[in-house]
Amino acid sequence: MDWLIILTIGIPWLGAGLIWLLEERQSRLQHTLAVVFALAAGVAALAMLPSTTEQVELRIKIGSVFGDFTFVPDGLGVFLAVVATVVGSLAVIFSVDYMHGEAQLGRYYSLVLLFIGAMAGLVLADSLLLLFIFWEITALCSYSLISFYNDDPKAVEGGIKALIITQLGGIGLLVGALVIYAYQGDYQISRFLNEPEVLPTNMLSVMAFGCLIAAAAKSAQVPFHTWLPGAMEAPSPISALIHAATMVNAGVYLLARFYPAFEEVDGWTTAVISVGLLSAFLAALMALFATDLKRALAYSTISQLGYMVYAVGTGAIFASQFHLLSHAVFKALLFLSAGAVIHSVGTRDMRQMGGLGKQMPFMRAVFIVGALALAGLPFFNGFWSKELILEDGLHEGPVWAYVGMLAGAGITALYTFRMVWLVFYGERRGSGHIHEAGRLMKLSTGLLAAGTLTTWLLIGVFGEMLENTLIYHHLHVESAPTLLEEIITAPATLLALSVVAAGLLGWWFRAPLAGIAASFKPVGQAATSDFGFEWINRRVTDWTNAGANALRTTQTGSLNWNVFGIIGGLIVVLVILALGA
Amino acid sequence: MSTLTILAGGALALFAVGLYGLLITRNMIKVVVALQILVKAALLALVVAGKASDQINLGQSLAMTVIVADTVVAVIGLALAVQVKRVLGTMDLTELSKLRG
Amino acid sequence: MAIRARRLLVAAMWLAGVSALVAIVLYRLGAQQVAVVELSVGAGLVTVLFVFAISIAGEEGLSEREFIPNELAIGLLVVFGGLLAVMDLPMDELGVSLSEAEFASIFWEDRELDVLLQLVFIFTGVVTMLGVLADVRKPSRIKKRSDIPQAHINPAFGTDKHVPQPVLQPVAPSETQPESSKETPA
Amino acid sequence: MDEMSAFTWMITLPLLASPVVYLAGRISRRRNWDVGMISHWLAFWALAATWIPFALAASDLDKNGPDTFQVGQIALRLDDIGLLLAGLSLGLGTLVVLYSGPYISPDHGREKYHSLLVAMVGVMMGLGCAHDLFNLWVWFEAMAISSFLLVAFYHEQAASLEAGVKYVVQSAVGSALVLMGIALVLAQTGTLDLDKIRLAADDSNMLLAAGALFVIGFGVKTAMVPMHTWLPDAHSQAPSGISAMLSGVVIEAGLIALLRSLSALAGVTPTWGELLMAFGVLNMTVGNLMALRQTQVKRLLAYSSLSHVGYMLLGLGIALYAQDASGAQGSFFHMLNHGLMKGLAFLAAGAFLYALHVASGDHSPLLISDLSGAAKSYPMMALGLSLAVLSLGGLPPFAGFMSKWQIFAAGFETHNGWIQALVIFAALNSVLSLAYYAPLVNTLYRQSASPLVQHGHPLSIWICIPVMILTASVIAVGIWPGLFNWLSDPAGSALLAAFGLGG
Repeated sequence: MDWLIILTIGIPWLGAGLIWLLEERQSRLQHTLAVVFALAAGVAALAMLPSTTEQVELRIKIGSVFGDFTFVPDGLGVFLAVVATVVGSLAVIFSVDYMHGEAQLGRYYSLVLLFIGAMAGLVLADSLLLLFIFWEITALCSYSLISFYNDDPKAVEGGIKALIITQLGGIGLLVGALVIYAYQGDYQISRFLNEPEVLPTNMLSVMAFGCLIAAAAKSAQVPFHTWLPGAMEAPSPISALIHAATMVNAGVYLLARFYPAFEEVDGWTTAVISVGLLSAFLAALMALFATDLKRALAYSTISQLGYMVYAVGTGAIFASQFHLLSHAVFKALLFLSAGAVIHSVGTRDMRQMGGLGKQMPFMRAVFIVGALALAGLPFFNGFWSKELILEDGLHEGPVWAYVGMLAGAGITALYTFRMVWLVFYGERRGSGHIHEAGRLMKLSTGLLAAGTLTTWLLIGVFGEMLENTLIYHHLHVESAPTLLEEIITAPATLLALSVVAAGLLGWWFRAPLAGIAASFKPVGQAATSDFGFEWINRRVTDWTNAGANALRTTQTGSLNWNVFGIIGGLIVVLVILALGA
Repeated sequence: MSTLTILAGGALALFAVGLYGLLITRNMIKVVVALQILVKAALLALVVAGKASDQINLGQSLAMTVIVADTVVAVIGLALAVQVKRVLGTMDLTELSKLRG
Repeated sequence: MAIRARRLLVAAMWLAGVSALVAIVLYRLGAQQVAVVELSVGAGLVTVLFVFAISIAGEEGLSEREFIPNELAIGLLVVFGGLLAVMDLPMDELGVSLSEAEFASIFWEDRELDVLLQLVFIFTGVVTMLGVLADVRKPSRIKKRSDIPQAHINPAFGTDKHVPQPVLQPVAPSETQPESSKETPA
Repeated sequence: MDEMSAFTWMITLPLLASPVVYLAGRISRRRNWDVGMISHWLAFWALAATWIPFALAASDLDKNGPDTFQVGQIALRLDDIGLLLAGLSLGLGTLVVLYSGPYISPDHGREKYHSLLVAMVGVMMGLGCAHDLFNLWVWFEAMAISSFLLVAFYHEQAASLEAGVKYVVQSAVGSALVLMGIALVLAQTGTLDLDKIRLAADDSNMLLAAGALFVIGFGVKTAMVPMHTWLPDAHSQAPSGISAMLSGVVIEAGLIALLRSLSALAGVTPTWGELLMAFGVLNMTVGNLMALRQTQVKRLLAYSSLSHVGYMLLGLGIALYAQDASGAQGSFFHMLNHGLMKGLAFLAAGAFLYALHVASGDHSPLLISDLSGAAKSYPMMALGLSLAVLSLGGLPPFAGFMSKWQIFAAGFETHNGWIQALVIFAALNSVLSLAYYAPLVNTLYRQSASPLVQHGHPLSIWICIPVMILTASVIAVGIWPGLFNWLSDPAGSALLAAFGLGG
């Protein structure tokens, strides 16, 4: 078991190192090696599935204030590691076509593989410090890959923005890890979950809210979501892998992991529910008005992550993780097929697309599969998990939040159909030659589409795995048939389905409803301007820069003023000491 | 007020004069002059301190070392001043405040 | 006065005066040996150096428009002096009584390490001075060593407008620097 | 005089080698020999040979505890702090000498450069061992004097001269302040030995004033805000190897001198720790904000040194305040890491400066935009510089993260709300610093090469080797943070012991 952990993290990292060393002109070898290493990591992760356990399986002694680096391959961790490596492999396979002929492939693949290893490490780590280290490495990879096209100022800006915002949030996790260390003496998460009382109440709540901030920043939740749309400058496989299927889930993972310790903290669950609700609802609105295909998908990601966060807030850990699985699969599918479309059309603006279904029938088919899952139509994987969340929310959560989430589901359906229509149907609005995607692109999207249709069948196995290994969460998951039956027969499902249907009808009859739509114009404007969050970001940046510029005038360059500084410092210190002593 | 106190005060005053010079002067040579005054003050203070703790010879020994160091710094300062004059054609500090921000 | 004097030479003379004053005070304090050294080095040698430097660099009358307003500077210093003085005054109360050894033994034996380090001072100081002053002939040396045509050198050095042009010509060892003989390539 | 022991040889060897290096260089020049690398290789082998007494001294210290070498009244004592500084300066010094061979053109007084560099390394090792207040000042002054020419090395350049003048004058003011402080201590306690002073010290105002003078006087060299103003100029104008030394060792040497002098005054007031923390926070903030808008690479790195001094001060302050060694251990660890990271950053930036500017006789500063697309032509240097700045920004899995973490952990261990708030503030600063480090990396990895890069000169292998070594060590320490514990942990405990706290 310990070997499998090392392999899952080590194989992609080894690959990253090797590929970095290759020369630019060996691009075939680079492609091949990347695929091989990614697949090998996927196999290693899958091999861990049968033997998940809640015990520490690997311990590396570091000593000093760094404690032991420990790994626990429990159900939650292994499941996410599998998602990371398998989706990662598919994204790498997709990249072979997508990145064909690009420069700096070595850097691209190295960073992707580094990311896959780090993500697997993140979810398997049991030392909070180690988790934090992996957390930061994923942020580093995400930043470098977003700004992969360094010549494009927008890409650079997007990358740095993502880095800064996730790092800002990361401080929350840093505080959490430091608190654990200060009071518990090591970083062991399992030990802490077993006995959260070692922390004084106020420190526990500092830690709980710190983790919430970290999770919100990583999972692009309101008000830290602004980096995710900017991250769409990355190559599409990256958007699919990092910014839809894996890294952004780390926040949800963190909340789910610590839920048993934090649920008693005053106001914490309410805060989590509010963050989830706001994100789900506002981001859905933003997706509705977005014109950039990848941005629309990014907002949709924020919104779906909002559902997962909300589910954690209501205590529905299983539902949240199950939705995470579904979402990882169908959103990766959507991003990859959108990437294929963009690759072919050469623009991301949906207003320039339209009528692409004729030239790209395969991509249309798989995109629609993903879209239906996103909208939550029955028998796609998104349907089951979303219904599970909403049902649990109705029973466990506050009613106001439930109503909001329900409305969000309706809007989701609406924007999903809008997206499909704008891209694949109607009249072609742009120009240029369109070609169907490459073979490897079809292979990876095809596999994901198959997953979208089938992963819900795993509900029973998945539930059992979590129930057995997440001992501190006290999960109680029904068997698969019971669950499925429950979902289908629950009144909540009917309610949700009718809302989704309303969304669908709303798009269908958009012409007659134009009058009503016009009255929503202010909402549209607010949504396109990101509800003012972007404005806050810009102000903060401007102020910091203005402050920095103002401060620069203190470096006068004049020797006289420099000596003045020395004497001034002396006086201040003398005064301080005279007063302090 | 004993002599020593007055001398200590004198050293301080000299020190202040040196700092004052550094604050206002714009000429490289005068900067070196001011530095010299500054170190002279410190030197005086060291000897006075030696005297105050009844170890005048210790104070002297320290002062001797300080004189050497001080002279070396003066030489370097003057050499720099000469070089500044050669390169820039002036010894005005305003010409030497181009690196800023 | 040494600071405010308009002419550099006058300033240097004032500095010599200050040195002499310090030397007298030291002598009165009983620090005879150091007083002598201070008189010879501080008042003598350093002044000579100053005169030397001034004669090389030339007198330069700058309008004394200060960077920092005068009042601010004075005010700062008053505050500073006051603070130090207040903390300083109770100086007489102490008096550790030690029967002390001879100056020579303290200087040469007790503080031998300091003396050794003075060698480091002097060595590094001399090297530094040489280094700061020596290189103006550098371009000419390039020309002598390697037969690079003039046209190739000039663009490279022409970019630096601060190097005075005459320097680029091969110059005779200047009389003003005692160390120049050392530097001239044989 | 006692028998010479390993650690005195460690100090003496470079000091003796320095004149030899100079003379050898002179003679070879006089004779018109191949303008030779003679002085360069002599300097390198001198420092390389110094590793032997260093290793002996280190193992001796490990076995027998601090070793004292008495010369008259003055004691030199190699304790763990001294060993740390010795290791840092020797390590970086050796690499810098190696690097400087091709970097310094033969027509530029190479023998002076190397001779002074070797002397500076020796003096800094001595500084770490000084156990007498005045002697400490003497070493300190010697360090300053040996670095003056190195900073103003391109003395036909106006900017370089300007930096040199500022450096000389401010150093001199600082050392005069320190002298005043020494005079006060001598007058009050009648002794100069650090231990005896600590025993004799009471809470008189004079000693308090002396402490303030030490903080400010040594603070000039340590680049504590607002005494930092010489630093950006000196670091950006000096030859890059010297920038690395200044930033990686000289600043730290100033800090250690400050700690030594304050340790003698430990009993005077309990506020030293708080004072250091305050300076730490100030340094971080000012350093980061100043760096944010810089366009020159070396100037940016110089300001980032300010903020890193801030982290060290914060850790030391925490240790003194909480009377717990872990903060100091973190700080010393950070000191070592900073030497590695900043050394790497300056050497790599210097390699670019050399390839793009200096090699074609152009002394204009290296702008960030000059580096556009440099990764393609200089992959090794680009990787080194990127890793260095990412590590400085505190991203794992690089060295900088680990030492920052150790400082932060020490802060939280105090269980003191204010210190925890300071730690969070420091973490925020760390994030802010990424805002200027990250664009640098982006520029390096652009596709379109700047005209300068397209016409860049090739780099010598001797420039590449030190950069590779440092790159590898930045990663190694990041993955295995315990690598330097044998140096930094005892040093932290020794500091506490020197302050008479804990132990």
